[in-house]
Amino acid sequence: MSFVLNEEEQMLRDSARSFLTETAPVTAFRKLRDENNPDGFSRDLWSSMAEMGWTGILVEEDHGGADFGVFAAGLLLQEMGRTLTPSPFLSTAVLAATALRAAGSDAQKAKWLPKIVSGETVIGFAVDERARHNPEHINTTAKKQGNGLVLNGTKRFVANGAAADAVIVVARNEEGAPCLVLVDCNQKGVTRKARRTVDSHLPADFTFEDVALDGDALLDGAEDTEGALKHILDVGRACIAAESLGVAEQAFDVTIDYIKEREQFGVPIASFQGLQHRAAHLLSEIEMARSIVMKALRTLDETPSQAPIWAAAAKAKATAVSRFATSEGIQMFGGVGMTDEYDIGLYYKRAQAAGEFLGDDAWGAGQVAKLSGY
Amino acid sequence: MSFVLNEEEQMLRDSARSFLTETAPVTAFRKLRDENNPDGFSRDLWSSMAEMGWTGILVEEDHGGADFGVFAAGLLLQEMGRTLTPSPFLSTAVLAATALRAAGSDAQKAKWLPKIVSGETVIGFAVDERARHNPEHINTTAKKQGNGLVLNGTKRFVANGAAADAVIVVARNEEGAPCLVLVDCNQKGVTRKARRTVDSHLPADFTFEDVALDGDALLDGAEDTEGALKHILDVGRACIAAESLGVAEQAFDVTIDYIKEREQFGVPIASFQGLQHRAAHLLSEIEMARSIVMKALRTLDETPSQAPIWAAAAKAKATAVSRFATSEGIQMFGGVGMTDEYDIGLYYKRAQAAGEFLGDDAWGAGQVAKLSGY
Amino acid sequence: MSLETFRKETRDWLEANCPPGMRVPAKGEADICWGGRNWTFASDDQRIWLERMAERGWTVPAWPKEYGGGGLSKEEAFILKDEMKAMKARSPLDSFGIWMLGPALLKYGSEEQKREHLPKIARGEIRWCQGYSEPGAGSDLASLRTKGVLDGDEYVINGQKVWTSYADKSDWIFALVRTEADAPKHLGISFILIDMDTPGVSTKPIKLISGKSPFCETFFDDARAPVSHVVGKPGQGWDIAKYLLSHERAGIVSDAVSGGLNPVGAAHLAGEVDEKGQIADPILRGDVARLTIDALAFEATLRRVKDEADKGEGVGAKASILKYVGTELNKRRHELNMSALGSDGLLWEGEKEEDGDAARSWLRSRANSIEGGTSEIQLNIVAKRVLELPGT
Amino acid sequence: MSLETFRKETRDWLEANCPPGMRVPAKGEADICWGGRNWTFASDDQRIWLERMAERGWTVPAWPKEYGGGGLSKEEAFILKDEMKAMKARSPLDSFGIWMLGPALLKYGSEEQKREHLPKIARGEIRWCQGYSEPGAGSDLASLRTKGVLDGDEYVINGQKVWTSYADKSDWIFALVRTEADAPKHLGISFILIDMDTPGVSTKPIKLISGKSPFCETFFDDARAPVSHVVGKPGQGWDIAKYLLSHERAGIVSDAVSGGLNPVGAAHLAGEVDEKGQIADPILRGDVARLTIDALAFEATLRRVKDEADKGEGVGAKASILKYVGTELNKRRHELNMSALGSDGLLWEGEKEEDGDAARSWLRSRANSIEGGTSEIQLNIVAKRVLELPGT
Repeated sequence: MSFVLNEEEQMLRDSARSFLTETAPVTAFRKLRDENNPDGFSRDLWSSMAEMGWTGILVEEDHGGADFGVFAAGLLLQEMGRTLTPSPFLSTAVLAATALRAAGSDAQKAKWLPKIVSGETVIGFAVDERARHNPEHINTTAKKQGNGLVLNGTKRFVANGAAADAVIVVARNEEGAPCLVLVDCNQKGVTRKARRTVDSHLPADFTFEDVALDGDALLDGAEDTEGALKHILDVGRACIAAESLGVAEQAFDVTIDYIKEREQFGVPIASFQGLQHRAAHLLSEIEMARSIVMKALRTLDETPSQAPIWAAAAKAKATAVSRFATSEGIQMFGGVGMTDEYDIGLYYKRAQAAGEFLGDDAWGAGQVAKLSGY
Repeated sequence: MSFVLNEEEQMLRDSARSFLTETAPVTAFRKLRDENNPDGFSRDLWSSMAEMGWTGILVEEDHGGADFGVFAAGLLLQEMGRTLTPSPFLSTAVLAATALRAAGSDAQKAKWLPKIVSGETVIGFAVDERARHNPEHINTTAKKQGNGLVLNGTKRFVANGAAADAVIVVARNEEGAPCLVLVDCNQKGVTRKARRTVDSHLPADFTFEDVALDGDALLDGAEDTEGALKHILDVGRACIAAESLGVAEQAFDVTIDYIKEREQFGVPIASFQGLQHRAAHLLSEIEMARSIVMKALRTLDETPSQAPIWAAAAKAKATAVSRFATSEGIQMFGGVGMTDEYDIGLYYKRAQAAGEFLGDDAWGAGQVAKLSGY
Repeated sequence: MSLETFRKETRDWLEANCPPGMRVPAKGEADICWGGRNWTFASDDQRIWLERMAERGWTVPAWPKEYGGGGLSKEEAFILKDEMKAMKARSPLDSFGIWMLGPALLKYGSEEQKREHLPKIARGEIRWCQGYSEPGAGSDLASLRTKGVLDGDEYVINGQKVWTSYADKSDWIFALVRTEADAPKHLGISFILIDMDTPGVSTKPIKLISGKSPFCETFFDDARAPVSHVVGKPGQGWDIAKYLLSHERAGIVSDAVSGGLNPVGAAHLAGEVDEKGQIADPILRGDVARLTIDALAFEATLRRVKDEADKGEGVGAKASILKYVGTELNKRRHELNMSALGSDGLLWEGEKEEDGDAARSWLRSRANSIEGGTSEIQLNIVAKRVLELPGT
Repeated sequence: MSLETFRKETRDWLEANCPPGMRVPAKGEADICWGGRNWTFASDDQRIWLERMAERGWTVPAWPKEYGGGGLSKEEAFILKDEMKAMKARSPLDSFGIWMLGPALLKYGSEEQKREHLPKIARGEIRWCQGYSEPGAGSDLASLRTKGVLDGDEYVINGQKVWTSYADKSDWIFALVRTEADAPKHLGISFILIDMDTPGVSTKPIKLISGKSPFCETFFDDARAPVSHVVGKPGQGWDIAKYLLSHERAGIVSDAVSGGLNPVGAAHLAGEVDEKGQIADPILRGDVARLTIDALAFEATLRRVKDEADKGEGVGAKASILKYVGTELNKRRHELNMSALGSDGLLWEGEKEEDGDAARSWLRSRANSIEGGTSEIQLNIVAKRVLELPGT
């Protein structure tokens, strides 16, 4: 396992960085926010991502994807974290694509994966039913009815839910075992309520009331659906951790630039040892987060059986560090850091929201203890 | 409830401070340690404490005590923390005296309290049977046998156990309810093993094997023995917290003195803002610990029914702050702080040992959550 | 009159005069009475309560009677507060005039200034805001650049202030203005009272990360103020400002520990408790327990400092410890609120008015350790003034 | 020879030559072979293992063959390490000569010095200690006062060193000596090799808070060393010292994460786990989980820095981040060990030899963030050299 980027990965990272800073900088995000964009992201940008092949980054070549791996997906999200770029990349190109790949039948893959690759569809991934992440708390049911299924339950804060064409729902079958069901959002019995969040994203709450589905709505291609679900969530965790890392990195960079410029008492505030030590400590923490996020991403690609503890630990560390970096950022900016005019507050908000997604640092710590057997 | 010392309390504190710094400074403690004193404290000092009335500080006047209250006992322990003075004060004059007062019959009080006041006896208080404090884990039994009792079980790290003439043992009766039994250490079936600890104290492990006791060994004067036990432990916690506070205060004072003197790169190291902010933060923490320890002590005197949460919180805070203050102390002293020659390491060791006694910060936090109902 | 008699009479009067609508806790900003020329009372009860209390001088009970105060002794004022608390009576009037300008005028103002301004503050007729901070000044308050040039018996003022809370709703501003360009940094500053209606004074709200805010930018463009509006002597502004800041600090600390959501409540709101009512996530529960311990220690410290002050020990630089600890604690509380609320806490807007309140309060709390002297400044003060550590 | 062949041959050789007693983990200090004039082997196996490895130059596999090394390439040395690890073979020889002096001589030493000293280090014949710190110098290493005055072709050395680990067991010392009294602080220092048997050199152990320690004070009282024993040029000592310190830092970091007790093991030892094997105190369990996360992140970081170094990216000032994080982490680990052990952890002496080990290791860990450059110094380095923050 290598902790350095190979040439292909470097090219991908560099091109993503220049694309995003040009096409989707923080000003673009502000514009979406201020115009109350009903999707919460730019459809044009999503098309561009498809053109560049990002949407297929986790899709096999057979279905038109680049099959570049989880590490590469993480690299893209890290850059999106830096520019605060909202898009359905994580929900559709990472979670839904991984779900189809891990648990879809050949027919389901053939039907859906090309649509993900082409960027023509947005698919949400609906797991949580409570306020805090807990994949064991699933009360939504998908029970057999004739040749089909009937779906009942509620899901909360489904990422990109406002714009989704379909959602993959984690439910329990008649035996109480977890299963994955792909549901069209226009299906009868599906209601959704968009939720504008603090980071100006637009997830949605979903209610499924006696939603009658064809048999092929059930993703039944995995030998072990429960294992597949865990893998999907771990991929999601490592990838959102990569986004959090990007948030932390950029927040740190702008903060350091600011304290070098900003003068108080006649000198740059960066010359005060109190701030210097905090900045150095913060950099150390970011370096730690960077390593463990890389480790989790690589492990998912190379030895996925060992990934659970790394994914949980990376998620916890990236959550804590991105919150810490952005919080220190506001403090070091001082009063102007509190104004909407400066970007640091936007990073703070995104750090919080990304942190709660698929389990925050407290959740991750509990998981690490459990997986370590203590 | 007053957070300032009244005149009597001030006099007590001042006289204790001058007595201890003259009679029992850290050099005296070093001497006891280096000569491997078999008691772990000075018998002469213990007599002096009796002469000054300290031994009777929690004993009613009827039995020759001063009945000055828990707050006053805490003041004395705070000063002993400052000078690292080992003595049976906490085990005998606080825990045993409180146990007799709260749970002893009139006859038992009349028999034992004057002996405590006179300083002629050392009594240990034996609760824990496991490595970490947990007063609910009591497997020692005291069962009726004829007119007497038979005691079986083990107790660990009983403070002043090496020198104790007797111990008050927390046991369970035949109904499984907690009870308190006063056992002479020379009784048949009692074996003890002295344990020299990192802070050069001498607790002991006790084994009780079919120890046959008279009926009057059972402290049966309380209506609610379980409630009495909780109260005794809370008094102990608040008092050891006061000692931890004294440890923190003195460690802080010597550290501040040192960094003002010590020069590096041509200036006193106290002039570096990195250390200044840490010192100021540390002082803030000590101030918080001071307030909550005072609050816990006063509450035990004035409204004991409200004391449990304050005792647990004060214990947790004082534990954490004394460890933090002494740890920062070593770091600020640098290399010499690691040598036995300097006192700061002794404070660090005592902070650890006092911290574990009757529940450390993790235990206290759990207790606070429980008592707060969440 | 004995204190006991005073307590009894006070209680009777409050019982008889406090309208029922003023005996329930304020629900939001709108329920707080700030007064001022353009004040619109939220209810008749609010108006009546202010009038009755102001008539007795009990909006500012400890101020001298001749300036519109109640003339009460410290003990009596405490009893009044106590009795109001006991019957859950709301404060009849809150204002920067009461908290900040009043104490400064009482200490530094001329007799004319006291007679002119204090009664109007006491009756809620004039609403004041403060003009200290400037863009780029931050913690280095003495570096301010708003300039007042003497022209006859008037200062002609030019410059810009930021963080002037409620400037858009205020009638007058007390501002720090550099009136002696050549004097050393701390010495050339004057404390000037300026009518916001003065030509050349304008104001604009600042949008914060938590959304709309009471904070404004205030601009002075050849605005004129007579020399008689200087409090104290010209050049004494810095001392007065420092005096006021200690009052502001106390205010921020009391905000920091005042009610509002706590993580246990948040966990209940979000349904994140188990059947025993324990916070479901054991790690989060531990974090909350450690917060509780620190909150209890802080609460005890506030009481202790008060007791020490009553005994005559000056609070002095200890106020910096309170400010530092209280605001950092409040930030931690809000962070744990957000963790306990999980995705519920992320809501920004919704159909209910209170939707997004938790997030806004959380974001607002970030300012606690910046406003009124940053945490770094407080630590500097503690290091220098309490611990007497040497400068570099 | 291909790397695969090398691996195969190495494995075969190790299998054939590593004595059974050297294939079990070292239990304590006594099992580590330090070598030196007065070394007493703990066992025949220890002696045989050293002899066999030294013969191939594999005590210092990457050093050139002419100086007693193995002449292996970086890849080959890595394979050797890997294969030794796979069969749990102990290191045949540990010493400051290998870790510190060797690299410095290879970079700065004269050909004569290399030929004289390196083979003896490689064979474990001469044990070295370092003489850097002085009483009162601390982090300000360049302020040292041990003085060398030229007398003919010898320096006459006077002064005192502290923290000279194992000086009482060492044969030679490499010391920093101020040889040019008038030069600027950093420029007048020379790096001198001194035989401990030289008249005027004496040493005395330091007692630490953790008890007996390998650290000593070392005194120079008119001790003489020939000019030819200066490494590099006179006055170049500071550069050499900095070069060495980065090697020392790496050593401390690897200590910090190397085995030893962890809090989970401690909880099991103390019986503080529940029937499911979970740490019984839920709050402590949370603290341990957060430590585990940070330890995993640190472990990943060590791997990453290694990979980056292999790719040619200099480690540079990042070594300071590793030193800082690793040592602070190790202190935290030991603190949590003590919490998990409860009263068991407090034991200082008992009938068993290992009684008190946990407490001693815990106390010893406090030095991690002081030795080899304090945490504060590391943070300064990161601030200045990585972040390029301006000086005051």
